[in-house]
Parts: sequence; structure tokens; C-alpha cells
Amino acid sequence: MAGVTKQKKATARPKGGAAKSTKNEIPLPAKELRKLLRKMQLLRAFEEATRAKYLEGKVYGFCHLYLGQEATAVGSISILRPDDYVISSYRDHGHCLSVGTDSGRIMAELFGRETGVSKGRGGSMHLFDAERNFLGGDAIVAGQIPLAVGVSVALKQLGKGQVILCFFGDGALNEGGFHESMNLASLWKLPIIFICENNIYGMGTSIERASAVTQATRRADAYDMATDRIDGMDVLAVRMATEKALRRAREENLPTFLEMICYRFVGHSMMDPAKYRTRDEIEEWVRRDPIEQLKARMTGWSLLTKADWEAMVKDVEREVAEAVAFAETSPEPQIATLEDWVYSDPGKGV
Amino acid sequence: MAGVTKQKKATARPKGGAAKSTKNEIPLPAKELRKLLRKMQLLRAFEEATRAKYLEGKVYGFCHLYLGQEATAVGSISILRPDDYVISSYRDHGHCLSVGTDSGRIMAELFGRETGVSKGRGGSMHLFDAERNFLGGDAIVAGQIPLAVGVSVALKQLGKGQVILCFFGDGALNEGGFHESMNLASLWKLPIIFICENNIYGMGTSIERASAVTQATRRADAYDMATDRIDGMDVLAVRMATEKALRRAREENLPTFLEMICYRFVGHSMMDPAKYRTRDEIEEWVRRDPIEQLKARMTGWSLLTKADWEAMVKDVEREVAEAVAFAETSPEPQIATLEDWVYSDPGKGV
Amino acid sequence: MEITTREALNQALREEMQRDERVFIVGEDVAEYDGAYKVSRGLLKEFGPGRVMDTPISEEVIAGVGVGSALVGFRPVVEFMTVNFSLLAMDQIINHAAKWRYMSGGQFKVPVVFRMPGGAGLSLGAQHSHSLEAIFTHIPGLKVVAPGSPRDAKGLLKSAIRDDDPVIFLENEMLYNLKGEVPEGEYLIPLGLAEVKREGSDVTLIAYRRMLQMALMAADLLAKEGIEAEVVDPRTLRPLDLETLVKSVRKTGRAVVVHEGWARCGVGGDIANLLYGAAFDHLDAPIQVVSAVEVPMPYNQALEQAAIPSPEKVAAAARAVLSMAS
Amino acid sequence: MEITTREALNQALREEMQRDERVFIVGEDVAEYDGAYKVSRGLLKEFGPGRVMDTPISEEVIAGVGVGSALVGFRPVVEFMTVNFSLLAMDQIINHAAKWRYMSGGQFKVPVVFRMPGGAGLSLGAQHSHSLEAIFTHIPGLKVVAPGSPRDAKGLLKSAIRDDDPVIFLENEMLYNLKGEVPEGEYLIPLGLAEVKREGSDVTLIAYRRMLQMALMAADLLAKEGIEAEVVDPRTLRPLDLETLVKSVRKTGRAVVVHEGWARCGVGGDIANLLYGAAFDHLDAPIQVVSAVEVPMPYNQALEQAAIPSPEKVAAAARAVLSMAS
Ligand SMILES: Cc1ncc(C[n+]2csc(CCOP(=O)(O)OP(=O)(O)O)c2C)c(N)n1
Ligand SMILES: Cc1ncc(C[n+]2csc(CCOP(=O)(O)OP(=O)(O)O)c2C)c(N)n1
Ligand SMILES: [Mg+2]
Ligand SMILES: [Mg+2]
Repeated sequence: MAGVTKQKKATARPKGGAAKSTKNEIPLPAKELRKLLRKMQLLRAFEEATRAKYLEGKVYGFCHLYLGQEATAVGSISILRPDDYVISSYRDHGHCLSVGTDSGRIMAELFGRETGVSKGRGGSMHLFDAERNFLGGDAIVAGQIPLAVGVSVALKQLGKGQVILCFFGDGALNEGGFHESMNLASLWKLPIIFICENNIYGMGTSIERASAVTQATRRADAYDMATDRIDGMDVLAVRMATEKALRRAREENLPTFLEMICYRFVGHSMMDPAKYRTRDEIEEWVRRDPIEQLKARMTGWSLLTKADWEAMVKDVEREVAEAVAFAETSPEPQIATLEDWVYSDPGKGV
Repeated sequence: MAGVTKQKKATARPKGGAAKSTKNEIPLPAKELRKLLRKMQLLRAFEEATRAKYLEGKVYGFCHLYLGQEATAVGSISILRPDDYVISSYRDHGHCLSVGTDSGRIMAELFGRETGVSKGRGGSMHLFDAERNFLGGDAIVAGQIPLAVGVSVALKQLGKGQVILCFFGDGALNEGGFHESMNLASLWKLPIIFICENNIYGMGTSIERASAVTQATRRADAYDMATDRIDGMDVLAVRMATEKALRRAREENLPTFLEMICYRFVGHSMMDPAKYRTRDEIEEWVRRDPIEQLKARMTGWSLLTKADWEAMVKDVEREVAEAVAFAETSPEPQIATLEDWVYSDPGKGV
Repeated sequence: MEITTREALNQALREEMQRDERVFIVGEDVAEYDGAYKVSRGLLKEFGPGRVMDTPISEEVIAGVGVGSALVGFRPVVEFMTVNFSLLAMDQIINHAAKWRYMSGGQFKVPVVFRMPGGAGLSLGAQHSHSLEAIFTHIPGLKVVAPGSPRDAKGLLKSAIRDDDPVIFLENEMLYNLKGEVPEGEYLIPLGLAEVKREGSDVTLIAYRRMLQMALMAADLLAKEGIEAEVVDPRTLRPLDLETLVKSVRKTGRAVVVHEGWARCGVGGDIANLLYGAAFDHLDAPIQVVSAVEVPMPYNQALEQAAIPSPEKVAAAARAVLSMAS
Repeated sequence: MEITTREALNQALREEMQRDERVFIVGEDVAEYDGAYKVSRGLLKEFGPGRVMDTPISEEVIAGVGVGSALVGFRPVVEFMTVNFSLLAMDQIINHAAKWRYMSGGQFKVPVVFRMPGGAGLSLGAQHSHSLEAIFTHIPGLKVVAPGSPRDAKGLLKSAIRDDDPVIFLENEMLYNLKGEVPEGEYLIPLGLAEVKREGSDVTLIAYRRMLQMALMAADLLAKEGIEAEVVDPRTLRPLDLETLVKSVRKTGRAVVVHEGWARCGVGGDIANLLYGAAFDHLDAPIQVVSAVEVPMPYNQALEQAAIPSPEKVAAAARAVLSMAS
């Protein structure tokens, strides 16, 4: 019948040049670079621990790892102001860690414990941290996008130059809510940055089989919105592009659409063996590992010694071990609290 | 707060050249031209009668007149094959008349009579004619678009070169369903023609206040879909553009997006005094009345005399008078039939 | 002071916008057009385009504007031009507005009001005549309000705007021109509180929104036959003030529930089932539910009238429950 | 032959696709991925990409593909990856699929099946654990099917595909691996027919989909106490075979309705209300409804279990109705 275009091998690098950071000049103070590197390593180690604990059955439900995509969350969120906002999809561990939420409280959430960021009610797909303006954790593909536009309407009104980063996948590009949101954000000139983490697949469906145009930025052209297409495996490129977009949002109240081309090193969720991707393709992307890239550059700039790195890895290992220990020793929610938090004021009645 | 761009006066002619037919050569046989003229006049006279009967209370509910937009439906539908399909919005009288449905049965529907096209169950917004492949009459803005894509999936499968014309307004451009439908039609290469009747307003909101880009065809670019931008007051231009799009659909199974720039001479519905439009603007558009334009051209080509025209007007008047008489003398549905047609097979049970 | 429901709602909006800067209105044609049903008349002029915002026809993101801005401290009043179009925003309402507080372990509140005119009676056909309260009432995390008089409309809308939870505020297109007494000055009617609208001892008629008016007319008809009907309006469907309903049913022993939506999984059966559970031993006859006939709403006026409750149908149902042996 | 529900559904799809060329499958990851829950496994290979179609993540147009192609003579089987995402397609389902026949005065039929896995139990959290049958059952024009065993799943899906009306076919993620006896060769189970799954004389347990299994386990528990529960599965929620339910309740005089969705405006209260109306004089005690607790579903496993019905809760409800004086 009609439908279905033939499955093409997903291009490892979508057509059209994606912005990269320059390799030669040192773009940031060493301290900043080390922060970026450590944070990416934290995301990596956290997810490895999550995977292990999932296989032990301590983390459960749907669980979507962020392995391979560390540069996008870390690079963009690293230059936010504390009063900016972030919202993400079900693949949210990396974003929540990036805003600075305690890794123990995130792991406890994955364990479903009372000490978890969402008190064990949310789980892997629904991390929240009100204190750090992290608004979720949305398990409806593209569901966070209209909501984020609502946040940006409020931020514009407040007039303090605050911005919201709204993360979503390439699969979300085809949802109606994405379209309505892009139009409104452009029409109303809202301080929002749409970040499409284009990892080339939505579950088992490659972007070629899902989208009539594979260059996501072309979608944004239809709303006269500023765009940028970035190598999402390059944390510095991500950061620079976000910086520009932030300026546009803060100073001109204008939205930006950022396409960050990246890759998830593992299956869609813990349940997905990811047979729809070739070994070659995976290997090609793993060679572009964002952590390895930054490490290599910092080494080249003489900002990182082998010992530095080993110390950093150790430090991260310790943090993750502590996070897991915190989760494991945390209490389960009490059954008597099942009906808490449905309403602010439940009122009388049924 | 954020929102709301300032109301700008809606541009009488949106920016960007809209295709017009050439004024000099005679593009069609005289008989065809007369058919187009008569059909447009039928739509005009039918709507004038509808308005009168609405004010008498015999037509009721929501009623959206097609006055001024005659060229778009008539021009495009005039070159369909009998096995092609058409679907429209609540502003559907003109499309249903154009597919050739008996004007008496349409008027009877507006009167809510058993002899109406939809047996009095549908009303003004829900005309249907299965025999002529007219699928409605959809009162949900953009609701007909995903459904029309479904029809085109089936038509492609049937492989007989059938096409569906899907009509909608400029307001529908901002609905999520429009976006999903455009993407799928382009991705799957479906035989569908999207016809945006851009009359520059959705109720009281001008396209400038609703859409980040006012050139509707730019929306289609985001899906790599062929487009054409047409003077919707020029029935010959409409027809030519549709013809090209039909060829693309029949021969290559490719969709087309047609933007037809037009104007409703009256309010959104019978309830709308349309205070949001200036007298100047209305007058400018009325000067481009599609019927007057075709008349003038045919006169110029010596294909229409004053007597011809007067006879045609009379003939149309007679048809509309007969339609009204048919409606007025038709029976109301019997109350006992209230529960007919909910299911093909209601089964037992509750 | 006698005013229409439309004016009552307009007053509520104006007063709350004056009182609290965080309140704003957003929806299709709510500003320059004054709203499809003119409920927001004059508010653009008074509060400006920053607080009364016309949107494109994009229900999903309109709902998102409500939810998102509520999450960061605003008190949006979203107008869906009619309840029918909320079907395009169900995901934002059910999967977002109703869930954010719970899923976050209480970190957020979502003080958004979704106003939605609805109901049948204007021959608008099947797609434009819905009464969808059963769908919203089904969802934990939402509150559902359905006023049946100008006074209740004003007092409840003000409370809904001040409420910290998402409120579905269901209006009825046929009630906008209904006039009724409204107190002078500021007043609030709390959510979750039913009211006895007419006292009686023979049978309880439970009805809300436009059906309240039908029930009151039915009570007049019944009074002529010497039957004293008590009319109780729950006013809020979630949370439901079951106590007040039960109190009346205990007194009369017989009940009719009237609503404009469909019967299957409707509010009528829901309330009836709750009453059976709470007052089984006090019921002298099975409860009657008067609701819409199970059809998509027909356009034809006579068919439409046949499809929805009327004072006569309500009175007939009351007679039926009274005719059954106790 | 013992097979899983997954295999039973897969057989139904395969058989109907072999039998009728107009049947096709469309949805997210249904083809190359074999379906998120592998229900369509192998069908792409057998029938090709023209009849098993992977779509973008676009629920509204996916539903539109179903409705539109059905209108012109096809028999699409639409898979929503889960019922939760149908909230994004409510307009196509409620305002289109359910209305086209009626609004056109019977000119069209809409033979589309919407398959939707759903339910709680896998700790998927509030957005991914819905049981939305009450919403669909509320809508005239839709049929709603909810099988609770492999045999019923196969026979009912085949009937749903051959049915000329839009059918909402509700599966349960926890049932896919459930094994059960399925007849050899072709068979159909008509829509709208309940079945007594276990005979008993003391109390009627009415349950469908996964709750059927809970009710059967509860009946085992009760049997140990000498209580003989009759378990009746409506199987189709709309139209509902009330007659068979009433017959059982007349016999036992006591009933428990079990369902996984929420209580307010839920299927449980709806069925209870219908039973009260049809068998008031035969009921010795008020009907008990066992349903989900009125909360968005929590992630934590223990909280989730506490939020949904269990055999123990069903048995306790049965004991409660039995303990009430008749
Ligand atoms: C509305 C909706 N439809 C379908 C799903 C099921 N689903 C979950 S994730 C996913 C793929 C999303 O892909 P993408 O947006 O590219 O994000 P990624 O997983 O690659 O980060 C799908 C189809 C869902 N959660 N929500
Ligand atoms: C989903 C939805 N939202 C809102 C409405 C109310 N409404 C009816 S027509 C209309 C304006 C549509 O404008 P446009 O698409 O330009 O068509 P036109 O009326 O100009 O032909 C609106 C907002 C509706 N019917 N459906
Ligand atoms: Mg992806
Ligand atoms: Mg328009």
C-alpha cells in the first residue's frame, strides 16, 4: 500500500554542515573545561550504574539511557543562569544531572524511593527539581513543548531575561504540538530555545523514515525562526551555539531552534536490543564519543594530564557509588501516602 | 504580557506574487467557460437565498456563507474526474454544489429536512454526498486534513489515479493536525492536493496575528512539498494550478499544496458582523469579484453577451427558487428515527 | 442585581484580574473579538494585550500556555472557544495539567482554569454540541465545575481562579443570556459545595448547569400535581459534595439525576451509583437518570430537542420513581 | 492449543489480513520493529510494507489514516503504541470516527479498529498507565472491546476487524504473556456478548480485561472459604450485554464490579448503575465497585500495587457485600 518509504540506512552525519567548534584556540578557562568534562563523565558513569541497577531489578519501569548524548545537555545547560528553566523528555537523567540536582536524589528516584527527587512517584521518566527550575521529565513525545512555550510566555512577562531550554528528540518533530508551539513562539517572540537532540532514531524508526525533511532546521524556517545546526558530539560547539541563542532570547525576546546531531550509544530503552542499527554505524559514532573528544582537545591544549583524568574518573566513581548507596539505603514511600499530592487542596467530597 | 502582536491591517494582497491566468488567450472552450460562470453564479445565488432563509429562521445553527470565494471551489473541482474525492470544512456549501450535488437537497439539508443530503442530521456544516465522493463538511478546524490523508493512502493503494482535494482555511494552518498530515503526505508520496483557501482571516483574527509566516506556501516548504500560490479570485488561474497538481498526483503520486488567496465578502458566520475589517478593505476585494472578473473576460473574448448573462442569471434564479421550494415542502425527519445511523450494526445490549 | 450569566462571568474575570496581576486570559478570539460568546468583552481594553491574548487556532499549545505559565506562578484562564475543541488538547489537560503535581511529588502546583462553553440546543450538530464533563470528572488531578445560574457562575469562577489546582470550568451556551440575581460586591462560592435550590420532600432532582433550569421547571410542573420536588445542584462535579446529595435523598427516598451528556459512563450513572452506595437503605425505588439519548447530536431542531432532557422528561422520570412501590 | 495473548492477537491479524485484502496495519514501529509489544511480529515480512506501515510519531494523522481509509472501503487496524497516546487523537476518534456515519445520515460506514495496549502494573508512571475505557465507552458511535484471555482476544479482534463500525480494542500490557487455550482453526466471538467465566451462586464478580484474571483468582480465594463466586466477563463494554450480567445478579443477589480504571464516571459505576436499574429488587446489598485509587499512577512498585485492584481486594469486596444483611 501507500505508506512506508523503504528503510534507508540512517546517515551517520545528516546532510548539511553542522557547526563545530574550532579546534585550535582555547575557548574557555581551564576550570570551565574541566567542569564540562567532569559533568559529562558523571552522566556517563551515572548511566552505567543505572544500567547495572536496572539489570538487578532495583531500577524498573521504562528506562532510557543518555549514553552518548552527554555533550548536548552538559554543553547547553552549563551556561544557563540559575533562574533559567529546563524541561526534557523521558530521556531526562542527563538534563537533571546537568542542572545540578544531587545524583543521589536522582538515583533514589530511579529506585522509587521517598528520598528521590520526585519522592518515588515519578521514576526515571519523570524527574523534577523545582529548586533548580527543572520542570520534568515528560513521557509524552513532544508533550513538553507546548508546556515550555507556556513557561516562556510567563518568563517574557516577568521581564527578567529568563529563558527556557526545551529538549526533545527527532521523533518529536512530527507531532502536531511541536508545530503549534513553534508557530506561537515565533509569532509572539518568546524567550525559548528549542533543542532538538537529533539522534537519528525515534525508537526503531530512523529520521529518514519519519520525516519528509531530515534536516530539522528546515522545519523552523517555516516559522521564520533563527536556527543553528550543531555537531552534538562536540560539547564546546553546543555551548557556543546555546550562548548565541541565549543572547537572542534575553536581549531580543526571540526564540531559536537548535538542531544537535548526536547518537545514543545504546538501545532506545533498556528493553530495546536496537537491531535496526548496524554495527558499523554504531562504531562510527562511538569514535566520536563526546567525552573522548573533549579529553583529546584538553590534552592537546595541555590542560589535562593522564593523572588529572584518572583522578576525575575516580572522583566521579565515588560520587556515583555514593548515589547508589544513598538510593539503596533510602526508605520506600509509605503506602499511607499514596493519595498525597493529587491536589494542592483536595477539598471535601469525592 | 508576552503574547499578542499588534493587530495590523490585513494586507489585501499578501506579499509574494500570486499566480494569475493570462488575460489574453482563451484558455478553454466556450462551453467550459460558461459552465464555470454558471456554477459560480449558482453558488452566489444559493448563498444569497441561504442568507435570506437564515434570517427567516428556516436555516439555523451555525451557517458560514461562501460569498466571494466561488472561484476556488468551482475552478478546482471543475476538472476532477468523477472518481476523485473532495472534503471541506464547515464552509462547505460551495464545495458541495461544485461536485454537482442537487441544490435542492443541499438547501433541504440547511432546512434540516429528511430529504437533505445528510437527512437533516448534518446541517450546514456537515454536507455529505457519498455518490459524488464528497466526504464532508467538517466543523473542526483542520479536522478534515488527517482524514483526507487517510483517504489518499487508500487511493494510492487502489492505484487508479484517483486524487482527493482537501479544502481548509488559513486558520487551519496553525493546527497540529495540519503539520502531521503535511509531513505524512510528503513522506509517503500521497495523491492529495491540499487547498488552503487563504481568505486572510480566521474568524476575527487576521493571518498576520495568527501565523508567524503569512505566505502559506512557506509552510509546505518544510516538508519538501510542491506548492503553488494562486489568485483565488481568478477561477481560471485556480483551474490551471489544480490541473498541474492533479497531474503530479495522478502520475507521480505526489502531493501539492495550493494557496489560494481570496476573501469572504461577508462575516465569518451569520452571527458575525465582521467589525474587524475596514470598509476599504472589503471594497477593494469586492472589486475583484470572481464572477465579475470572468464575466468581463468572457465579454472581452466575445463569448458572453448581455443577453447570455441575463438568461444565465434567470436560469440560476429558477434553480435556486426550486431548491428553496423543495426544501420548504420537504418533510421533517420523524422523531422515531432519532437513533438511526449511529451504528451500521448496533448489536444487542446497551 | 439581575444580570446575565455572561455578565456574571465577565465580572468575575474583571474582578480577579484587578485583584491579582498574575491572572491573564488566553484563547482564540478572546481579545479583539471579545470572545466568541462575548464573555471577555471589554477586558482587552481594560487590561491590554499583555493580559488578554488572542491566539492562533492551536488548542494544544493554548493549553500548554495555560499549564506552563501556571507552573511558574501565573494564574491563566484559558478559554477553549467551545468544549468540543478541548478534544484536541486532551493530552495537555490529562497527561500534563492533571499530573505535574503528583508526578513531581508535590513540587509544583498548576493553578490554571480551562473555561469551556458547551452543550446542545442551538442546532450546531454533532461536532459542536458536546457535554464532556464525564471525561474530565473521570480524571484525578482535575477539578470540574459546572455552574447553572449567574450567581453560581460568578462566585465559582472567582474561586476557580484562586484555586491552586487545574479547574475545568464548564459553561453552557444556552445559559449566557439567562438572567439571575447576583449579590452586590465581592463574593466567592467555594468549589465542592452543593446547594439545595428548591426544597421539597417527595423526590430529589439532582441537576447541574443548564439542567438545573430544566429541573426547576420540572419542579414547577410537579408542584401543580401536588408533588414537592427538592432540587439539588452539585455545582462542582469533582470533588463532589456527596454529603449534601445524600442528605436530600435520605429525606425523600427517591431521586432523579439529570444531565445533558450521554448516559454510558456519564455523570448521572456515577452520581446514582454513589447514592446507591451511600443511601441504599433509604431508597424506595431505583434512581432514574435523565440524560441525552445515545446519539451524536442531530442538526434538525426537533430531533435535537428529542435527544436532550426537557422539563417534561424530568417530570416524567420523577413520576416514574414515585410510582414505584417502596 | 495453549498460546499467549500476544500470539492470539498476532494470529487474528494474520488470518484477517489473509482473508481480506482491505485489511492493513498502521502505527508507530508496527512494521520493522514488529510493534512495541511485538503483536505484529512477522506481518511485515508476510504482507509487505504496503500493508504493514510504520508511521512517524503523529497520532492525529495516524488516526486520520484509519478513519479516512475506512471511509473509502478499507479495513485499517490502527495501533496506538499505547492507549495513553490516544489522548492526542481524541478529536479524530470522537469527532470523526464516531460521527461520520450519523452526520451523513448513514451514507458512510467507518470500519476501523483502534488497537491500544494499556493498563498499569509495569511501573511506567502516571502518563503511561492509563485505562481509558470509560472515555471511549461514553461515546455513541464507538464500540469498545476489552478481552481478558487469549481466546477472547483472538475471537474478538477478528470480529472487530470485520465489524462495519469503529471499534476501540483495548489490550493490556500485562496480558500479552498470559497463556490460555485457544481453539484450533478459525473462530469468531461476536461483539456485545458477555460470558460466564466461572459459575457460582453466592456473589457475582463482574470483570474484564486484566481484571478478569484478578476476579478469577479472587474466586479461588473465596472458594477456599466456601464462597461460590460467579465470574462474568462483559468482554465488550459498548454495546454491553446487560442481560447476561443481570441474569447472574438475579441469581446471586450480590455483585462486585472490578475494573482497572478510576472510579468517578468509570465503567464500574456505570455497570453498577445499570444493574441497580435492571435488578433493584433482586439486590440484597449495594454493589461494590473495585477500581483504581483516585490518583495518577505512581512509579514506585509498592505504591502502584496499592493503587490498583488485586485478588485480595476483590475478595474483600465480595466478603463485604456478603456480610450485609439482605
Ligand atoms: C505521544 C507519544 N507517542 C509515542 C510514544 C512512544 N515513544 C516513546 S519514545 C519514542 C521515540 C521518540 O524518539 P525521539 O523523539 O527521537 O527521542 P529519543 O528517544 O531518540 O531521545 C516513542 C515513539 C510516546 N511516549 N508518546
Ligand atoms: C479545532 C477548532 N477550533 C476552533 C474552532 C472555532 N472556529 C470555527 S471557524 C474558525 C476560524 C477558521 O478560520 P479559517 O480556517 O481561516 O477558515 P474560514 O472560516 O476563513 O473559511 C474558528 C476559530 C473550530 N471550529 N475548531
Ligand atoms: Mg531520537
Ligand atoms: Mg480564513
